[in-house]
Amino acid sequence: GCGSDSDDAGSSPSATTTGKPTGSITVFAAASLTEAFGTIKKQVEAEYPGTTVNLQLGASSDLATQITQGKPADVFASASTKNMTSVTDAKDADKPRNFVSNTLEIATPPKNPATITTLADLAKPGVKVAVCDAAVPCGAVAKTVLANAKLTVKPAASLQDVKSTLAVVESGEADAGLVYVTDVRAAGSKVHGVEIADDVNASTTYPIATLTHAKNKPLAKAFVQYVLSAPGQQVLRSDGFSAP
Amino acid sequence: MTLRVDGHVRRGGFELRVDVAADPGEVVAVLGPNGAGKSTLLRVVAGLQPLDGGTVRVGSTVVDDIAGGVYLPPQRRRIGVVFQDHRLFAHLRVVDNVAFGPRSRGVGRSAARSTATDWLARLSLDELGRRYPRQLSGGQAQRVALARALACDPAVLLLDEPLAALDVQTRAEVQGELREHLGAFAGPTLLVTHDPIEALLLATRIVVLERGGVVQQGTPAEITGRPLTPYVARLVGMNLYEGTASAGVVAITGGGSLVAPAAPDGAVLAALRPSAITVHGAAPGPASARNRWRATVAALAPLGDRVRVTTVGELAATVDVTAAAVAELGLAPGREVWLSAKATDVSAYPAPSR
Amino acid sequence: MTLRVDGHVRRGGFELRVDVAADPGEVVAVLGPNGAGKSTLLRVVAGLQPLDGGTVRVGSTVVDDIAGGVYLPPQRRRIGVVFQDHRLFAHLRVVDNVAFGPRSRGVGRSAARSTATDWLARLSLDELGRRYPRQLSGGQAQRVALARALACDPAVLLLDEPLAALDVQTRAEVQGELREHLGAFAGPTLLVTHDPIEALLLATRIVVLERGGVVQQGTPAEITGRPLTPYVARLVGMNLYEGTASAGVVAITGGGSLVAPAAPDGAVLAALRPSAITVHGAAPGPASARNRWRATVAALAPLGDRVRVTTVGELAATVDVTAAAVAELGLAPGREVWLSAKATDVSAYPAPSR
Amino acid sequence: MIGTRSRARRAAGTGTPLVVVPPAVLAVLFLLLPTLALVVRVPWSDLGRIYRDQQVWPALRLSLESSLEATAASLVFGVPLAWLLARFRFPGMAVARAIVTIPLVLPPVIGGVALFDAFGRAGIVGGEFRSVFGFDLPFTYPAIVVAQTFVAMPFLVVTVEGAFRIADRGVEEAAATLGASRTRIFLRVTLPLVAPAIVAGAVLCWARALGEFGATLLFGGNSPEVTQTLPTLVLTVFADQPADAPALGLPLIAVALVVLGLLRDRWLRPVAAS
Amino acid sequence: MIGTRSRARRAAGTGTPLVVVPPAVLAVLFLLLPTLALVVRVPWSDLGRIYRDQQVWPALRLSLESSLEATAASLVFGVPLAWLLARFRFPGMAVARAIVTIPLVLPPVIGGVALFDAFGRAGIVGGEFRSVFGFDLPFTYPAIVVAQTFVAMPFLVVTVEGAFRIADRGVEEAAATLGASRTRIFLRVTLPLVAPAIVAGAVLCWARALGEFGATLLFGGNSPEVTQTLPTLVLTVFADQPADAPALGLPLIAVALVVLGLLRDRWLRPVAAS
Ligand SMILES: Nc1ncnc2c1ncn2[C@@H]1O[C@H](COP(=O)(O)OP(=O)(O)OP(=O)(O)O)[C@@H](O)[C@H]1O
Ligand SMILES: Nc1ncnc2c1ncn2[C@@H]1O[C@H](COP(=O)(O)OP(=O)(O)OP(=O)(O)O)[C@@H](O)[C@H]1O
Ligand code: MOO
Ligand SMILES: [Mg+2]
Ligand SMILES: [Mg+2]
Repeated sequence: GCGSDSDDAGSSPSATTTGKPTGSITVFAAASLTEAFGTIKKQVEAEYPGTTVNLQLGASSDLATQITQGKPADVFASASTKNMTSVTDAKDADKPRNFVSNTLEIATPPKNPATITTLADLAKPGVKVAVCDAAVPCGAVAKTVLANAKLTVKPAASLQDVKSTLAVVESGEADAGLVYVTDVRAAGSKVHGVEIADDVNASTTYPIATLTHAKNKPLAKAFVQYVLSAPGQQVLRSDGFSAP
Repeated sequence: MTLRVDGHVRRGGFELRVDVAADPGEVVAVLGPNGAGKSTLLRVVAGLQPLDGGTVRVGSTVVDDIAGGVYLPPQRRRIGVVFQDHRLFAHLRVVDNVAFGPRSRGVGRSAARSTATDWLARLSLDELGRRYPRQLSGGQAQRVALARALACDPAVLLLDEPLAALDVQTRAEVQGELREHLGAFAGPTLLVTHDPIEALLLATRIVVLERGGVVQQGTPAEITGRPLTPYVARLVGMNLYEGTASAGVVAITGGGSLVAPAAPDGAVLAALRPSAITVHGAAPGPASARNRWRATVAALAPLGDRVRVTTVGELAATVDVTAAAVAELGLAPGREVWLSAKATDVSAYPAPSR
Repeated sequence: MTLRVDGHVRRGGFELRVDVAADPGEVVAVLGPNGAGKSTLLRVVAGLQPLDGGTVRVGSTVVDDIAGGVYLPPQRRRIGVVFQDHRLFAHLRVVDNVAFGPRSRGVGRSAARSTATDWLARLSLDELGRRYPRQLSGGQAQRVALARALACDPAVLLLDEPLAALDVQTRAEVQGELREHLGAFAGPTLLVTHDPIEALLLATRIVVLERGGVVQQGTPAEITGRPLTPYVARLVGMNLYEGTASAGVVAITGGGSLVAPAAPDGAVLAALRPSAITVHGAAPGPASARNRWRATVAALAPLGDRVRVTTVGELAATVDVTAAAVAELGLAPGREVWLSAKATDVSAYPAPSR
Repeated sequence: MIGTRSRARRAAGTGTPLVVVPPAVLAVLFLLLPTLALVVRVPWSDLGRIYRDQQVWPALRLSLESSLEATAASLVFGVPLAWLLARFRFPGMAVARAIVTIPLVLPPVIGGVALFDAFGRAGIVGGEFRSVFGFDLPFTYPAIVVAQTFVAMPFLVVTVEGAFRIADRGVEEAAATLGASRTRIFLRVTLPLVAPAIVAGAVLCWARALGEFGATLLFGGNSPEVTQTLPTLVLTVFADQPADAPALGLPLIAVALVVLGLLRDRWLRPVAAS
Repeated sequence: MIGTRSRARRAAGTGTPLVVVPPAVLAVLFLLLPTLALVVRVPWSDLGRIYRDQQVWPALRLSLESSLEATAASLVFGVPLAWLLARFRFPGMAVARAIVTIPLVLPPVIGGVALFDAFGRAGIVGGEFRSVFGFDLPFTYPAIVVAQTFVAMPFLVVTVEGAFRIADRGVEEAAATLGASRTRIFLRVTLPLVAPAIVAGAVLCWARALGEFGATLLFGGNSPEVTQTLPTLVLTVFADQPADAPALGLPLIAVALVVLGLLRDRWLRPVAAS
């Protein structure tokens, strides 16, 4: 149970006398959390009957901008500390906590037409590589990975978030994509994964925080709590995330 | 190359059904009330309106024959057209409007320009060559349209009220020019006009259309001498009466009679020139004029050096008198007068069967 | 309410500078060659073309005076206009075109419609009420435009070649209708026309514009009797010669002379009616006709019941003769003839100073 | 038989110039092919599931509503603006005209940024907006309409302005002499005269608003059932289930076929044509 | 003095109807404000850094080049198509017309998906494309031009089609009687007649192509210096450094002012006006 410290009890239908979270919240989450948070959403709703969790997924940077521009939300789960920092700097989020981290993997179409077996294969001429835009977390990590491997790769496509990157690979328009291990796992048979050697791989840390102007602080806190809790962490691990 | 149109075409609720021919060098004036189908006839000849049935021939060439599966588009007919609404190209200077035809027929740029300049000079339009159509007055625009059609060296010429917008002086000049050109022109010409004098001046034959059909055709003399419809009578300035003749006397439909010794028995038309009628202040004695009737002056209008008197009564008539007569008889609207006409001036001829 | 325009206006390279007035009930015909500024004058009166200087008055009201800072827009002038290019509203049926004016002036829908229907009936357009302008022939459209202007009950009426597109019969009918209406009309009317007969029939006074200025104005009789410019002479069908008179003899500029006892000494114009000239096959003896000269027939044209002969020579003249004379004298282009005219038929008067 | 042949002959002489046929056919193929491919790729058997799972119906409703409202707003404000631009003369008019048509070339994403700068929380009139309307504009339904109007209205303005320019002034003069006030001339003569252009402009404007994506995404926020339109939903679906994306094009294609197919021929035929 | 007053009086009578002024002024304000706000928010002192850091110049060059090429392609193929749609009559023409104008309402992202389905590696003519041109279309410079043409051409087609419809056929008939072939009539009479509409349509088309974002992003791939146009760059910058984003609008605003300001008044004045 959590005490209500919501700013305006009158406008918060969840602030019941029992202190048990009710009502609904909106959770802004990085696109890479789509599957894991989908499961956690259901579990939280089951844990607190009568509550609803609305997930809004997108590039962490877009979500950060929306929050600072005043779009109402209760929780923010970012795929990088950078985007979380921009929100906390704007005093729009409470103190964030890191909950998982994520590393990259190469995704290719199931038949792997360009026969990608190592990271270095991405630099071969004629190989069409899709990455995330450098402005979004997965793109930043991809940059680091390629730098670690001292590879010069000219991506054919730089897409707005990790899911779009994956989609381009899935549809076969790109020969390979740099995405999170979690995405490769979530895509199942729709893509083929090629692991990246640990010595060059890099990771990004995912922070989560309740938002300053959350309408439903109790449920928001409960959600964050659940993500950090053992059952939540188990969902994330089983989807391929690592410890923060 | 004789032009011959023998066919019919519908346009909305209107149907044109004609058989009209024009011989080489012949100028056929097409007259008729508004909406009679004059412009439609010209469109058919030009190829802008394919016939629904029948044929159009130019010389021995069939240019339109739906049954025979023949249809030559306007481009291949070498037919010059001056449209009622001139239709100049707004984006081209006057000289380029005129050069458009030669250019379209493969003449080089500078040759076409000089042809155009020649034609502009012939129609006294030299100064307007560099203007755009929007900078022309209505009359100037019409003259340019004329130059444009003539510059094409057409085999057949179609003119749809080409001079309607011109002032008298310009009209007289352009009429002269046109007479000259039409005289030198080897092909047939159809000229639509509302101006009977223009028709008489320029045409060797006249075709009168009414409600989509030909009601009368012939030389100017035939038309002026024997108008067959009230429209034609009005056109040529004649008084026309319908009636039945028997033994030299025509009983006019609607009352009254006229003595006309040469009248053939049966349904006739009787025509009478306005200047053949004499006006009297009182009942004339039994003089040589065998036709006399009472009438009331309805209107007076000066007409050149004469005065045109409109009268109403049993036999409504238009009469031309001298100004002196008006003063002498004190003619004014409402005045009761007697009119007389010599029997030999009444021209009676069989009415056309409708 | 007298209409008076006294001012000037530029339009591109053209300048109109006039002083024209029309009294209540008076119909002033405005004639002039193409581009003379007739339409521009009407635009000024209607308020569509503000003056660059001077005033327009309707009765005691100044409606345009740039110096006085007065300018009434067309809406507030109650001036009915029939435009040269009719300008019907393409999206409205004929009846709604005519009802547009009353509606604009606050009349209810059904009242305006019935006014419109009345006017359509008066101009014999009843059957066309439900048509759209594109479904009308040129003449029908012009008549609808007339009905639309009249339905507005205007204080001043401006007609820019209102009957130009009408066929003779319709024109005569509409002329009659127009005469009636103009007769009953309390306000002044300006009527632009190229047709001198129309001007004579409908107008009580004539103003002739050339190159943006008034060259002559007066009653039809004054204009026809004493044309001051070649254009006017041609308009009224007179032969006009410029010359210098001395002791009853006019020495024509360009050669030849005419005897005219009443001629004032100095620069004069000499006018001669075509019907006052006699044609002779050989040199006439010293008869009463004191003017005789040689000429060559250039062209012949039938004109109603007479024939118009155009001659060239020292004194070029147009002569009207009977068909009988043509046959008798064997007149044909190229024929050498003698012309004679009585001295009393030569009307000589001082030439206007330019 | 004869009837058909005769109809075919009507346009003869001024009929189809052969030079237009090859490029026109290529254009048709080029424009048709992607749509066709999309339809071919629609997972027809999954259609029911997709439309249930994805928030298609609310997004479609929102798209239609907001685009129609944006079109209405564009008509009310844009047609008068077009008139002024076409007819009113003062020095600097060209600059004024360029300024108001800037949204035309502004990429919609920048348009979204600009809308934030103007009407956002911290926008230059954001405070005024809040005090007048009582709420912040971004991420609300009105924000979508505003974004779509901003992006789409210039299409209407440019189309209609051209028509006002070439509209025959003669009939307006005639109306003035018949006593019609300027307003009446505008409403009863000029507007009907340019009606075909207004319909065409409205269709363009509506289509642009319906497809609007960049500014809507940014300024609207893509919140399901509140600010998620079909175009922004597509982005979400494409990222999530790329194979489902073609299915989302179907409702818009259907709407387009109905609206463009039915409306165009009836309304784009100008009154003045013979 | 007098000159000015007299000029003001010219349009009197058929001058500005008051009813248009308030909505027009509101429209100006509404359209102007965001642009103004954008300019106000540009971090002027950082401009040098931003333009150096971000790939602004290559993206701008790419945007201008590709949008002009897309406009040129639209003119070459779209004008003949517009002619056919306006003039050619056969049963089902309305459907054909609706079909080719579908891209108008297709959200750009779906447009991108559709382009993949048609011309992508696995697209229905992707194999043919590869065998003819020797490369895969997606993620190349031609892909951007194709995407922009697909999205923008219908704007040109609709605008020009309307003009072809209302163009005066009388002068075409006159040209036919003067011996001009159909092709010559089309090129020398009809095209000049509708030139103002073609210019207006080309401006709309160019603007739409310049701002194109969704389809370009997906089908082009947003690869810096190869397929990254200014609109797609803006999205990246907005995600990364939102404060820098307004600065990226400046070059386009400048281009818009130059193109719309200079070109419009000169070229949109129809030849037929008095
Ligand atoms: N496109 C059309 N659709 C239906 N009817 C038409 C069309 N064009 C003309 N008409 C009708 O055809 C008839 C003949 O028209 P046409 O233009 O040939 O007459 P006209 O003799 O030239 O008349 P005007 O002297 O007024 O020019 C008219 O009754 C007119 O109303
Ligand atoms: N918009 C314009 N710009 C420049 N000049 C013009 C304009 N409109 C008319 N003009 C010129 O003004 C002069 C007078 O034109 P207006 O229309 O008044 O002549 P008009 O006497 O009515 O001629 P018409 O008998 O041919 O109708 C003409 O020389 C014409 O070329
Ligand atoms: O913010 Mo993401 O999950 O790297 O697209
Ligand atoms: Mg006609
Ligand atoms: Mg005029």
